[in-house]
Amino acid sequence: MFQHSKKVASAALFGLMASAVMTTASHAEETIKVGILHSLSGTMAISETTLKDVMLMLIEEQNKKGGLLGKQLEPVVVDPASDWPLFAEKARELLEVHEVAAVFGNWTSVSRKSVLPVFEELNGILFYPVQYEGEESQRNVFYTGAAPNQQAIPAVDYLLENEEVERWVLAGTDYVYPRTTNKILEAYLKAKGVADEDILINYTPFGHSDWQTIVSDIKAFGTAGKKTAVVSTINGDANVPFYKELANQGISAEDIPVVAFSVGEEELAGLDTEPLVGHLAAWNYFQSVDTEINAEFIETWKAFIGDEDRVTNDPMEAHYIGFNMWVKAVEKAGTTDVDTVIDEIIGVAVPNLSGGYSAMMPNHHITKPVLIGEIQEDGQFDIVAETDGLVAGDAWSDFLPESAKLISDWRKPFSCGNFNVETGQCGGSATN
Amino acid sequence: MRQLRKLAVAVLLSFLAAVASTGHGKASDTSLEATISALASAKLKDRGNHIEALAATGDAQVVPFLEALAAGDVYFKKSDKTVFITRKAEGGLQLLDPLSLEEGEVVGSRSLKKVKVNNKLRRLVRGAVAGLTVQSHDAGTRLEAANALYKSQDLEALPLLKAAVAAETDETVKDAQERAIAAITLKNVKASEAERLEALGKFKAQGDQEALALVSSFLPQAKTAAESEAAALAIQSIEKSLAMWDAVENVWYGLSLGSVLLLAAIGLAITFGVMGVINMAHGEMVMLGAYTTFVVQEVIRKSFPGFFEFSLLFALPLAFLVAGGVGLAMERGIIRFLYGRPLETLLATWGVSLILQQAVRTIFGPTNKEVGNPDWMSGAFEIGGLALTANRLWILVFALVVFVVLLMVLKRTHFGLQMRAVTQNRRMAASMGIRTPWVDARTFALGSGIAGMAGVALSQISNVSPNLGQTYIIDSFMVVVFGGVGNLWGTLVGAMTLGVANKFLEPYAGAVLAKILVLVFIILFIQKKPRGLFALKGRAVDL
Amino acid sequence: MSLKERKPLLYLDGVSVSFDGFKAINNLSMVIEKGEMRAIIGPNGAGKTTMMDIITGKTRPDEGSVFFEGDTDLTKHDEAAIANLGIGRKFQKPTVFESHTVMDNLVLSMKGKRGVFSALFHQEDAQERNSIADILEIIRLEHRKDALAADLSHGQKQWLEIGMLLAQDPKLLLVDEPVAGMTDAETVETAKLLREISRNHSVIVVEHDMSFIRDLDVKVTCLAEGAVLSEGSLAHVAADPKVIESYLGR
Amino acid sequence: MISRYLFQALDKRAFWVAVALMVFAVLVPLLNLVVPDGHPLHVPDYLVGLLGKYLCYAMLALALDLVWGYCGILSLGHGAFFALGGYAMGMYLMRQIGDRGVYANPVLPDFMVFLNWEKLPWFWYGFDQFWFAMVMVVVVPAVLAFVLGWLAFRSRVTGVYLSIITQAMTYALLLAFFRNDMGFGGNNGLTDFKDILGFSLQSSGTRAVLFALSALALAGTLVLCSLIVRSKLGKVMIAVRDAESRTRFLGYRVEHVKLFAFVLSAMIAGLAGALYVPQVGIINPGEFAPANSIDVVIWTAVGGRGTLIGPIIGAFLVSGGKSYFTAAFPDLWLFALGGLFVIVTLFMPKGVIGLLGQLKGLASKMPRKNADKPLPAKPEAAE
Repeated sequence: MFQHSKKVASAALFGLMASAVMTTASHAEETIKVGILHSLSGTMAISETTLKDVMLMLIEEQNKKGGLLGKQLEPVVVDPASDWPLFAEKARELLEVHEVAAVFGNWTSVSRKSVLPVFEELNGILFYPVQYEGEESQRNVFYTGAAPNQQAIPAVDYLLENEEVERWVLAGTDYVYPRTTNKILEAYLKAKGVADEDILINYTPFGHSDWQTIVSDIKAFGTAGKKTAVVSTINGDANVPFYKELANQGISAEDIPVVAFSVGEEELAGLDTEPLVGHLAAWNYFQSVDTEINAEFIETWKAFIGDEDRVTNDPMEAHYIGFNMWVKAVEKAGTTDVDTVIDEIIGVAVPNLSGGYSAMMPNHHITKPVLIGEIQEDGQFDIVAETDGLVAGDAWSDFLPESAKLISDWRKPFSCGNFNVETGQCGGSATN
Repeated sequence: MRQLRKLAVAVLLSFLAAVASTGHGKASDTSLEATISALASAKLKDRGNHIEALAATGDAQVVPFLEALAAGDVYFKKSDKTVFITRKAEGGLQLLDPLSLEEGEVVGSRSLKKVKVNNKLRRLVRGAVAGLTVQSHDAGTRLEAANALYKSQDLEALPLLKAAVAAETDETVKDAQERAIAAITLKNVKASEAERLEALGKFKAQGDQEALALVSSFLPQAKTAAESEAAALAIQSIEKSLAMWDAVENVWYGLSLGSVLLLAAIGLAITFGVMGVINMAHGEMVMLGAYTTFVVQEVIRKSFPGFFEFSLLFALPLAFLVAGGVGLAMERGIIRFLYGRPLETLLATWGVSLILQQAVRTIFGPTNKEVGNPDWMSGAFEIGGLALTANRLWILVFALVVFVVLLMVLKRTHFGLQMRAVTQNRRMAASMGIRTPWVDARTFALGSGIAGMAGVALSQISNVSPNLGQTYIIDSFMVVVFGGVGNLWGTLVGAMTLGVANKFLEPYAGAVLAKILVLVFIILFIQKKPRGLFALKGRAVDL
Repeated sequence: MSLKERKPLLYLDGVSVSFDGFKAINNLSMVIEKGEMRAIIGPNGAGKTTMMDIITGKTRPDEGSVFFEGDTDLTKHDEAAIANLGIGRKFQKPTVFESHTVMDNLVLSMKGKRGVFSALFHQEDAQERNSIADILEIIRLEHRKDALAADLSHGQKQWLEIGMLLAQDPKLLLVDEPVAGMTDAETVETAKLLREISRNHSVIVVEHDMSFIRDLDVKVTCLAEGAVLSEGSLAHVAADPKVIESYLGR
Repeated sequence: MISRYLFQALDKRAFWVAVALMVFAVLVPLLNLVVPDGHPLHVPDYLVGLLGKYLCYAMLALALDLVWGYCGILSLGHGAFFALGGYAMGMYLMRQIGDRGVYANPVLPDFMVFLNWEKLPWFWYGFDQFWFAMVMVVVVPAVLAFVLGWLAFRSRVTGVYLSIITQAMTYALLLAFFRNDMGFGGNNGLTDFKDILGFSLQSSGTRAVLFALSALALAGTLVLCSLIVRSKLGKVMIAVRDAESRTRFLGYRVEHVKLFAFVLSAMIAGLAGALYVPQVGIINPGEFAPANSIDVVIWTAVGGRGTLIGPIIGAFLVSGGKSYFTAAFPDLWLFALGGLFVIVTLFMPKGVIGLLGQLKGLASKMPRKNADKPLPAKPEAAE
């Protein structure tokens, strides 16, 4: 009996090892592999599945144009299942077993943090397409989403100027992105002369669904005779009940506008937007951007996905930009070799979907326009403001005392992600 | 829903058009048109001036245009910059003349550009329209105008309002107008002391948040000692009444949260509480109910838009059938082999829950689905200082109805009798000719079906996504266990207790800590009462 | 000299307990002397099992006390403590550890330290092995000592449970319906066994089977509605009109 | 000598598995480090990391099996002990970073720096010492298990009630650790580790050693559990599982027995967590998620509970399956996983180990004494 089961156990182990070895051995040289690391199940599937699809579309389009360096691109899709350690495992699998040339993926900050050491160790390339809290600049990662200065601060500026807001509610889900963003905004608002008692900061757990108390607090806060606005860093799932409660308690955008940083077209697709008309969002892209290139992108997307009602959103554009930058850098370098591409990609500029060009900065963040949109009845945004020029992503915020001392520049020979201008030294982790 | 909305807009527009044409002559058409096209070609920032100019004409003819502007239905042609009101039509947008509202051609949307407005402009438009319609023929319009002026506190509207209030016959409208006058009076530096004191008295009596805001922003501007004193007194009195309403509000929020918990848990009280199946797929039954609502609404939107208001009523029985059917299949296919091994049911139902989640993800996609609120489920009304939102109220009512009906089914029907017999003594019940397997299947289907109906209600307040079930499953188990397994009353009291406790903690501890404290409370409570709040006594209840 | 000072083995003093208003035990008093074997009879619902529950600490009485060896109030202790004081119990339905072997069932029951760490570092010694062999012989299960308890017949399980009681070597044994479901031959054997046991231990036997009680030939207490109805020899009790009424009247 | 003693005292199966694990502990790092890349016997880094992770999972499953399979306590919160052990290790690794963090603050971890923490919270003190962290790895889970167990077992909370409060515990901890104010890095958790005892976590050598340690720890745990299970205490535990109140009437302090098993199991889980964290490079509140704890139950059930090697096999099979399916069928793998659970419960109630027994029984046409008997009723479930 015992021998028998032991045999099975070891057979199972060897099977596992063998399968891994075989996949390693079977990689062919005719294609360039591109890893796609987005959750297709679990809580984050709701946002990330679309990004997997858009990557598949971009790769397909590129292959129609003849591929890259004369080779076809081959997508390698894995499912990290919204499980953060699994992200690290899958990243390792993509880099080590599938030997992909670049990885496009991740949504949450924690998943990015989880894969960082893997990319650093195995020297891979990651394109991260989502707006995030900043405070990071890593040699192997390219941040194509917005840093706080590319989203939060312009949004607050808009409210200050156009809505003459004097009282602020900073409402967020209790995790790093809202905490950091709100820290930055708090410092920024105070610098603009907003008093302490005119700022209300509130945090809620993930997936918070009962917003009655908080919305009523906001309402009370907003009836103090000064113009009030809510800056929402509430995370995905909790937004729907939040907006529903706002609508039901009769808070219209004309009374207390809400500006959100994580609510885009995809999120609105799950909502009846009629009562939300006028609430705002700040992004670097809206589907309603009126340009030829965007119309074309939307058309391709709808055809690819086979659904006329599917929308496009900001992280999709980020992947669009990131992918094209990578393609251009590879073409420029003539190789997919990671070190060469990392050097070549800085300064590469590709068209974004709002009619301009986005360039990769030396700090691995990109330049983007910042758009402020108001929600419309049809679930789209009307763009009501746009920054004059492009805004370059700032890895280290100027509004956090420790962070203000740091700069990042990955060009040789400087090559440092966190150079401390006070001490004149390159700090710890991000150096290689 | 969209069609309905369009219909409403169209009706409104034609009504307003009628008002406009009877109200005033058409003398200044050309200057109006000029202002309108200037507005359209102006930059967003400058549009405000043009709106004010339009309002200053006092010509009610511009009302439909302003309304359309605020609704985002005003476009201009890219080719010649002519401005139109539009409405959706087959093949693009139907153009309407901005003043005469004559129908023009239908053009594709790409040749038009929208005249965008933002919140600030919408506020302006609202004030302008209110000023223009404060003496409208329609009482509803007059009420809206008065309320809008109450909010905008536009000094220039004061004479208009005073004229209106003198002529007003409708009590509600008159009230609103007086309120608006009082609000403007507090802002009006020219108002007499007597007028201001009267206004302060009015707000003191009103006693709500808005009154407090008005009075406290007035306080620093008080000119005489009597005024400051009256204002201070008013603030004191309002704050006192607000504090009282605050407590009431917390109870209401608690009950409302409790009703959500009750709905989520009540199906589980059957499948887990009565049958002892640790049904980890319970949340997915709720999810199926929510998706049924989505499908029903889609069908109604596409084919029978007029029935949208009743969509939930159609969805309820369907959700019961869908979730109940899946429950029945689950019981027959899996669970019946696992009776007496409740912890094994945990594994199997967990597996089923993964499969159902992925199935829904495959069929409907991973993103949130829009489930609309019918009008009777939207909005809020006030009782004293307490704002009750319609959807919460209906959900509370619905939860209680479900509870009572379920109780009746268990206590009064033959099936309920059989069910109780089987759970209490399976062998005895079988020997008395009850087909116990069939009773099991039906009981499980009942529990699942109820979870499905809960899904219909929960779709009104939360996300409809494949993760919906996961959000509620843990809370549901907590409620059932806290209340006492196998006891419906326990589930009711448990849900309400947890809801109210959570809501009373939330203002002090914050939402996260409140939830943690409630969980710790449950853990400690179970130590005290290891069988829950309403433990069944006797030998036969060992689960 | 009060009963308490006289230190009888067990002294129930005015014990009452009720469940949801139903008085299961009603001011019950009873004395068991050292070395005594007592049979308890009574109609269903007379409170026999509840009385055992109270003695062994499973149920707490609402009123009254139970003194063991004079001054230990059992109502202040829980099951494990009472068992360690030297009271063993055999249940109505044979309750043995089904996934253990007969042998292990006895090992677990052997008198000795009950602490977690003494169990962890327990080493079987010769003395223990001998005692277990003796018990196996007494309960006639030597040939099945390595069988799983689950595989035993009903009667064998009853015997195993008695064997477990013996291994515990308690001062007082509470035996609830030991012959239920046994064949006549087994019943006779069991009576013999119990009499043998009672030479070194005090025993309380609850039983319905009158012929078995007769075989035991000991003092009998008849309970009804939670109180002592009659006490004495079987013949005396059987002749008591109250007893007859109580049995027939129900 | 010792091995012969162990061989007698241990379950034979457990003995051989422990030996195999020890061989594994040496062999895999050797094949990884010594055998050159490209050689058919070379074990790639990726696989070392993966297997190391599974070993930790297996330890966790074994810990759960000790309380569930042998003591009848179905804990739906074992992930919490694992995570706490992981956090203790993570805090050590965090302190090890020192001034190599991006803000070069010698004391404060990065996440505290940019959220403007002034000084290190008191509960971070001492974690710069390896020995202190290692003590905390087992002490923190043990204390939590002791408090919860002492309360629950004393009040005789059993069955589903116990399962639910363990779930409530891990859920409460999940929410608590999500809070940034707690000082554990909130949702992002602890990450960006550099080295352990001066050895870089990114080097193959360190990882091979961690792998070997995990394998040895699992082997050691297996031996320990086997010794316990075969001791008289183990028999008492099974007695408690099968007939709790009967055990009590024999004079055993059931609550003490349970408490012992629960605390020990929590310590093993904590150790597993501590070995897990340096290998995956992150610890975050997600580990507290109730679903993770249910996963552990599932590994144990799939492998076969109440046996010592069952949980190990289960952990390897299910997580191996997850690793494979999430890459091979990213859109469909949940169907496979969900289906597996249903099939296992319906057709393999004793798990893989039980199935092997059944197969063997069929093959020899000579059913073992219990092989074809229906399972004994599960009294622990009936409480």
